[in-house]
Amino acid sequence: MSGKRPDLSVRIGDVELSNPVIAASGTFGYGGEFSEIMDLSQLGGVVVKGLSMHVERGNAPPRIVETPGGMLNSIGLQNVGAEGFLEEKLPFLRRFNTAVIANIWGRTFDEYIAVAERLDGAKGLTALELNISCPNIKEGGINFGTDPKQTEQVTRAVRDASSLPLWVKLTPGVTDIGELARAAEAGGADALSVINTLRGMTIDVASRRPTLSTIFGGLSGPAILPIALYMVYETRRATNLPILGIGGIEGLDQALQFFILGANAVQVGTANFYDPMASIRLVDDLRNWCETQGILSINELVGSLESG
Amino acid sequence: MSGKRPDLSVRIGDVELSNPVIAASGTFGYGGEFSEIMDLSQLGGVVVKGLSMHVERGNAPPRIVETPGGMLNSIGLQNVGAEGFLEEKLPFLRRFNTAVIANIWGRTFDEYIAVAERLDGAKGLTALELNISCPNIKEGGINFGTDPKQTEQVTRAVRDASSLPLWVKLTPGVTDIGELARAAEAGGADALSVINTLRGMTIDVASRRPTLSTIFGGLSGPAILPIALYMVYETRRATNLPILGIGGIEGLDQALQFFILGANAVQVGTANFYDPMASIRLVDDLRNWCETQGILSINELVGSLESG
Amino acid sequence: MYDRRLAIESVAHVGPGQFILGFECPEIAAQCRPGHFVMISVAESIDPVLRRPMAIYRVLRDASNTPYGFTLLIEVVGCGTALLEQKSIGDHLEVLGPLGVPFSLPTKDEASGEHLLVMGGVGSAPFPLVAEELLKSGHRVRAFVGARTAEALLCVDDFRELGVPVEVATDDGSEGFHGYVVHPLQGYLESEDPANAVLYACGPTPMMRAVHEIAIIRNLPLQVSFEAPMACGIGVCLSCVVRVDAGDYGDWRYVRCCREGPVFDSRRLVWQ
Amino acid sequence: MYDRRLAIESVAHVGPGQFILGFECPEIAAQCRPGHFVMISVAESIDPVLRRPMAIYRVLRDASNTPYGFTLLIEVVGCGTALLEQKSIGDHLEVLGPLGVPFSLPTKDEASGEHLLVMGGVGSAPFPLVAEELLKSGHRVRAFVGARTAEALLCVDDFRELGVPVEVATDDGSEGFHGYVVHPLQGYLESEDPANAVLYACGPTPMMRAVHEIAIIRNLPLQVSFEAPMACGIGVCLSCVVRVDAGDYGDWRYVRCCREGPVFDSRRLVWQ
Ligand SMILES: Cc1cc2nc3c(=O)[nH]c(=O)nc-3n(C[C@H](O)[C@H](O)[C@H](O)COP(=O)(O)OP(=O)(O)OC[C@H]3O[C@@H](n4cnc5c(N)ncnc54)[C@H](O)[C@@H]3O)c2cc1C
Ligand SMILES: Cc1cc2nc3c(=O)[nH]c(=O)nc-3n(C[C@H](O)[C@H](O)[C@H](O)COP(=O)(O)OP(=O)(O)OC[C@H]3O[C@@H](n4cnc5c(N)ncnc54)[C@H](O)[C@@H]3O)c2cc1C
Ligand SMILES: Cc1cc2nc3c(=O)[nH]c(=O)nc-3n(C[C@H](O)[C@H](O)[C@H](O)COP(=O)(O)O)c2cc1C
Ligand SMILES: Cc1cc2nc3c(=O)[nH]c(=O)nc-3n(C[C@H](O)[C@H](O)[C@H](O)COP(=O)(O)O)c2cc1C
Ligand code: FES
Ligand code: FES
Repeated sequence: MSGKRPDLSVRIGDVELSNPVIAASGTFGYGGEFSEIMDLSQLGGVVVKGLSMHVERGNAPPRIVETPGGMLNSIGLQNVGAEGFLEEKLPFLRRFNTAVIANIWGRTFDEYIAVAERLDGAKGLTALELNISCPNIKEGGINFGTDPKQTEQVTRAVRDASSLPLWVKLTPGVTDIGELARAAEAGGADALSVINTLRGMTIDVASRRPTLSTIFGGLSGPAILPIALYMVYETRRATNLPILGIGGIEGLDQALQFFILGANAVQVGTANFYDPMASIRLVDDLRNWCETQGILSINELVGSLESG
Repeated sequence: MSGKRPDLSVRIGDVELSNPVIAASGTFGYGGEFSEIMDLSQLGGVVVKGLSMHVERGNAPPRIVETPGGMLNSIGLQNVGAEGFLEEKLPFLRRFNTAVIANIWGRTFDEYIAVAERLDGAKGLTALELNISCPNIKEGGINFGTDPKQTEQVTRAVRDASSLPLWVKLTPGVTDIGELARAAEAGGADALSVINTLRGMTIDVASRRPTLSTIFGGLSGPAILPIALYMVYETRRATNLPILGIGGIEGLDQALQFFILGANAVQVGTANFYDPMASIRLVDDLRNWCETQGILSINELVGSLESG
Repeated sequence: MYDRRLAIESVAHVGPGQFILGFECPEIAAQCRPGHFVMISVAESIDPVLRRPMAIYRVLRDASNTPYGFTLLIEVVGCGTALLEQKSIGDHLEVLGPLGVPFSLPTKDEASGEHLLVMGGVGSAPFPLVAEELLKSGHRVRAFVGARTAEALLCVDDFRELGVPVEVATDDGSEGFHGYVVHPLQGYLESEDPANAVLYACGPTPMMRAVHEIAIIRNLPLQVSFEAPMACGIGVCLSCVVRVDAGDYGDWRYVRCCREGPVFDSRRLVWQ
Repeated sequence: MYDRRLAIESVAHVGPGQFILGFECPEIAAQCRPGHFVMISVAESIDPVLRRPMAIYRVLRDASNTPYGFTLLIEVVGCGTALLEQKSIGDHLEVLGPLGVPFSLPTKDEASGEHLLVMGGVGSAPFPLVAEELLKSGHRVRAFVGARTAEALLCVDDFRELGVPVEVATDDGSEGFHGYVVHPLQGYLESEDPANAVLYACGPTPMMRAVHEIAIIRNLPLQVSFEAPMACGIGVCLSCVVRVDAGDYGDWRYVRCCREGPVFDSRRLVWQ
């Protein structure tokens, strides 16, 4: 880095990112569509839509509904499957100078292991992000992400099945996120993605039915910002692992709050839908802000919370 | 009730309310201020600011900050104390034909019992609402409201200390609210108030400090509506106790969603701040809506969720 | 596809809760094909958060016939469209587009029978552009326009100006046929039995399903423009899926209305 | 106290990000006393959710001197005031008021010395009404007005029209004294040593604290109008608390700025 331009690069464990702005899983597809309006190489990374071992059709529509300052989704993890990803999607993403993170999920330990093994060693894949917000159907629906033991076990199982850096994505719908963070760390996580969506629902009064076909869905968008910030605060108190801050980020102000609390990078989710240039603009805004503030490296900001 | 006018009265256990619209604790003071712009007798009930045994000064300012579609507060339960309430506030509230519910809290079991005993038998008091979103300082800060055992115990302790109907107010910041609902029921709750605020925080980027003096605070307002609805849905699945639906209610549409999900009455909180006539207007709107829909009693609506 | 912050250049109220917004943007205008849509913001705030999909209504061209802008024809149905109704000239909206798969229309040299455009309510919006394009390449066009009332009829004047014969139906009988727009269509097909007719439809789903059934019975091709709730409009959120036939064994899969559609061959869709 | 949906009747831009909104509402106007405030909505949406506190600037009276409206003098400091700046005549705001404890002013018959009004920035807003009232009951008034720059000075014309002598200070020296407004006040007190002077202040907290210290040293009464973040404005949320002396033992307690204030005897407050 030359003397003047602020250095935006960050390290997430062994992974070096050119900047700390990443597109969040499920809000950026597999990157192809966005490449039509932006240069993906400008982004720190792209997390692709949650992959399972096999193709998934997903839930019946309606799959989204707006809520005050946010939205609910119940996509049901529709995806092209690990195979389809490797064949049809990854080769395209490899063309860009950006980190590619595969968000993965399963309904049993075995499914998690299978998809992790299938993706292991794939050229151009930077890391795995473990989506543990799914119920373990073998264990009678106990949630992988809300029970510390299951969190640790599924993390370890995937850890053992893959040589890729492993990010574990935590659910906010728990009594103590710090406990889950420690469980993921114990299982061998290299970093924590905080947070996934919160559970919510709405009712269509005219029909007296849930608006979503699946009754409830995941809440995302600006409305969840203060909750996400609090979860990052608690996670940072529980562990020294790198943190990817996620939730309600629209631009510079929100991203800075996450960095100050100790997030090492941020992911932009719902904003990609209503402001498709949001993540690219955030990279520019961060650079300019650092320059104005005389900050040479974004890392100076990370965890700079003043207390008392 | 005459033939035509819809009947808005509801029963919460043994408590009969003239209508299902109640002002939520901490957003209506002790009623005095609002009586200057409305007739409190038009409301189903008023829950007063959380009372402790002794006067509390509360937290240092800043105590509030706005967030997207909502607000955070950390009032710190400033209140006049049980004694002050009985002497200065309750006599005034008795003048109105509305239910008066005392929201109570403590830092130990003994404090809960003390305030419940002090209020027992008070003329004009309709019910107690137990705020269990406080850490039990004697038990090393384990939260009364997030640990099922503590929830059951504190409910039973207050149940035994008072002959008043007992509503227990649940915290949404738990892995499984159904478990807490059952714990409160096992402890002898007559009804459940769902939900209290969610934990959240924001950072003032310029100073790199938390915006609130207490670091984090309670999130309320429209932003939390879908979460509150989901929590009522889960609570209804866990228990048959009457439910008071709370969270993000601004008017008719939101209240109807709570009723359809099985709430027997609703509480209006943050909306009282930015739309002081919101709760009174909701009573009128409910009456007119029932009339238009040919609904004779609001109870027809309660729990009328269509599924599948 | 461009993402642009555009000033509203014109506002025209055309019926009850119906209005036309005009924008200047040569890049977007140059790419617009009949059936394309844009995603537009409705508020500067986060309430509501999402943009709204709107079909391209007309493409504006300068004296030298170069496209420099476009218009949208909008009907108020909820909070977002109500906010749009309050906008004035000079207000800004974020506009992403053009998006989606447009109608597949024959070229000048392709022979074809009469093109029958069937529309209900604000589903009329994309059809003046369809008609314009078809006429330009020398094809015959006829429009069947339905609405609740005479007042709410849309695009009838556009078609008349283009010289397209129009048959009208209203739910309340206040103009044209008293009933659904599929009846005049049905009647026309029965009395005229036009050879190689080609069908296009956009409107409420029951109406499109009815047209689909006619197309099946009469063995006529039909393209429908489908409206699904959309969060992103560009294919990344998977919220707008519709069922299409997966070929063998009567199986089906989901495709994205915003990307694989909004215009579909009606026979590809699974009409539940 | 009334909660009313009022149309904006007038808009006047008076300086950089400074503007005056006018409203008609005889009920509210009739109750307004100098120092009162209103809570006003800034958006029709939930972004931001809360109303904003604004001091009553001027009361509007008809030919027969009956109050029929009021104005607010507003400076842009954040998102809510920025939204207000974009409003036009005819736009509606929710207005709750008048609220709070106004300034305590002497009646006609009460003797008093000169009344010195000390203000900084938009803290000037309540003072023309204070001056008007004092003059009406025959008291002498002098104004000390501070701002960042000459451009940003507020209310100077109001005072001149009322015949109130004004001393001005600007942070950048572009008009009047170069520095803080407490210096001209200090200077005046030193050179004139007015008997029984009465002080009033509103503006940034450091400025009010400085005036408070002068008041203590010179043993002059001082009322300050304090600005705290407010959610409800009517005393029910407890968000706006300020520390006041609890009497004995140097102890203190919180009182509500919106209800026990915003105007306080400066000696009651704990100046941290
Ligand atoms: C490709 C496409 C092109 C469209 N073109 C036009 C057009 O040219 N002119 C026009 O006026 N409208 C058009 N629409 C429909 C328009 O997008 C919706 O009316 C609008 O999004 C509703 O927003 P709202 O906030 O007013 O309603 P909301 O408050 O969001 O919803 C009100 C009602 O409308 C329904 N609704 C919401 N979104 C959609 C949607 N995308 N499709 C169908 N129903 C919906 C809801 O289920 C609800 O019942 C188009 C939709 C699509 C998908
Ligand atoms: C009794 C009273 C009377 C007032 N009278 C006037 C008036 O006549 N004219 C006028 O322009 N302003 C007045 N104010 C201040 C005005 O309320 C704030 O400037 C306004 O609420 C800021 O809103 P915002 O959304 O623009 O700023 P925000 O985005 O909410 O905040 C921007 C900055 O302003 C600070 N701020 C926010 N609210 C307040 C507040 N209530 N008091 C002080 N600082 C605040 C924040 O801490 C932040 O630093 C008054 C305040 C009070 C309490
Ligand atoms: C439509 C949609 C689909 C999503 N799909 C996934 C997914 O497949 N895997 C996952 O881990 N998170 C998924 N998420 C969660 C986001 O990655 C992100 O954690 C969440 O939306 C909060 O961030 P935001 O407020 O910026 O949207 C999805 C979110 C949305 C809105
Ligand atoms: C400023 C403020 C103070 C509150 N104080 C209390 C309280 O003392 N006791 C309590 O049980 N809940 C308290 N609450 C929570 C509300 O009663 C209500 O449960 C919550 O705000 C969610 O509802 P809403 O979204 O309608 O505001 C308070 C909420 C706010 C905003
Ligand atoms: S609207 Fe997002 S995929 Fe179609
Ligand atoms: S602003 Fe609510 S108590 Fe003062």
